[in-house]
Amino acid sequence: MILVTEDDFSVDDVLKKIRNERTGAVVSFVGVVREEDRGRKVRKMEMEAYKDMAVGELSNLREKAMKKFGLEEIAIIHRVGSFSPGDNIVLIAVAAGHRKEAFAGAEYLIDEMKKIVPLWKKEIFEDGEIWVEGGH
Amino acid sequence: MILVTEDDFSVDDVLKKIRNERTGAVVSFVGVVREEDRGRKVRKMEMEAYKDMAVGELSNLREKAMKKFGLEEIAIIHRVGSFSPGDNIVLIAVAAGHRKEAFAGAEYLIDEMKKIVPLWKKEIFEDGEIWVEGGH
Amino acid sequence: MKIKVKFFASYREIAGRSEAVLDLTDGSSLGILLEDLKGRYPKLGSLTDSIIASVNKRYAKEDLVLKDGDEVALLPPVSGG
Amino acid sequence: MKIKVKFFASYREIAGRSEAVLDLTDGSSLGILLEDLKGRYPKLGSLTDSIIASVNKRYAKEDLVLKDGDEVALLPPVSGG
Repeated sequence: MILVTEDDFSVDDVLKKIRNERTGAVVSFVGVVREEDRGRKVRKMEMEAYKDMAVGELSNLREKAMKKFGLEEIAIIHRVGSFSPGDNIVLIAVAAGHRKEAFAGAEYLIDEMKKIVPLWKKEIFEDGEIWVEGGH
Repeated sequence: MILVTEDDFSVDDVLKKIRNERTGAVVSFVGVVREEDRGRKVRKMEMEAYKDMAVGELSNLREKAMKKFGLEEIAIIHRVGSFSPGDNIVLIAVAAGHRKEAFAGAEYLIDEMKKIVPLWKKEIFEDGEIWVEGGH
Repeated sequence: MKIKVKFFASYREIAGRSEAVLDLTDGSSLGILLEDLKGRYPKLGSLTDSIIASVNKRYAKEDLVLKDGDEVALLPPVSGG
Repeated sequence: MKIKVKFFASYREIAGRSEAVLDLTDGSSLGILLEDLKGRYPKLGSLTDSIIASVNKRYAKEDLVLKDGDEVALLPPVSGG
């Protein structure tokens, strides 16, 4: 399941969808808008995507991770639009037979996503705004 | 939040409780009863705890991980009772400022839990049963 | 002195009970209690591994001296998660 | 030939638009298109970093030869997640 959407997600719903009878471990990562980033107070965060390409890149990444770590299923939901501190931005959920693969797969996915998927984050502070460059 | 309970859990509810304004990453691990273990078909799984001691050991582990990885909050829910393949057994959820600590903390918690917390798993197959020894 | 003993998982099945109360000489150590239990429950005695135990819900070593009212638990290798 | 160009994030703000359609000589490469765009939008031209771009939703190198109807996108360093 790959989604680039304005809508929020339920982790429970996603986990239900990706589990199967071989699943022993499900690892999920939720990225959240922090109130503060590098010492500056965040008022708003905007997330922009080249949507069709982002879905394509995420699908490729999913295929790659499935094979590399022998996973059972992967879901990635990345939100776009305007957000406030505390809002969910991204969900990566990985179902695997055992926990080591599930952890390794989830961490790989978020690391790679931040390098290659056409998504851009703008942080709006009290006193200005910046386009964040490079995942951190 | 540390719980040793017969009841199932909602990941969404737990994540809501552990997030705060400094949270940028939430990593969760759900352990699930697999249909098959080491080539044998699992019919039932029983989980037994020395409940008071398990809660104490999990609380110590929580404190240790909070400090070691500089985490914001941790929830651990371990179920006990009789389970079928597909049932949830355990939830570990970690909220942190950034993803590296959240992943490292969650993996540390599940690894340590399997070594020291007084919880025991019995697998019941078509043709026999065993007490599992040592987390795997 | 009276010591409450709890048996868990495979040890519970081996001992055929989940709890017992033992009357021990004052000043006895956890090691002495474990020897006593191995005598009472021969199947426990036939275990080749040393038995891990807790006293009042904390892992304890065999040289720990017990006191009246302590709760000792016999803990097989754990397998949570 | 007509090439559709999409500008994202900081490049969208720098170019002052999110889309443009350019008429290029047949056989032009992605590199030639990028030079053309830097001429039209001087603030893009003043960027010291090389511009990453995609053609038809895949990352592409500057020597890729474009064809009529291609969709090119200018992609600032990504920062998802």
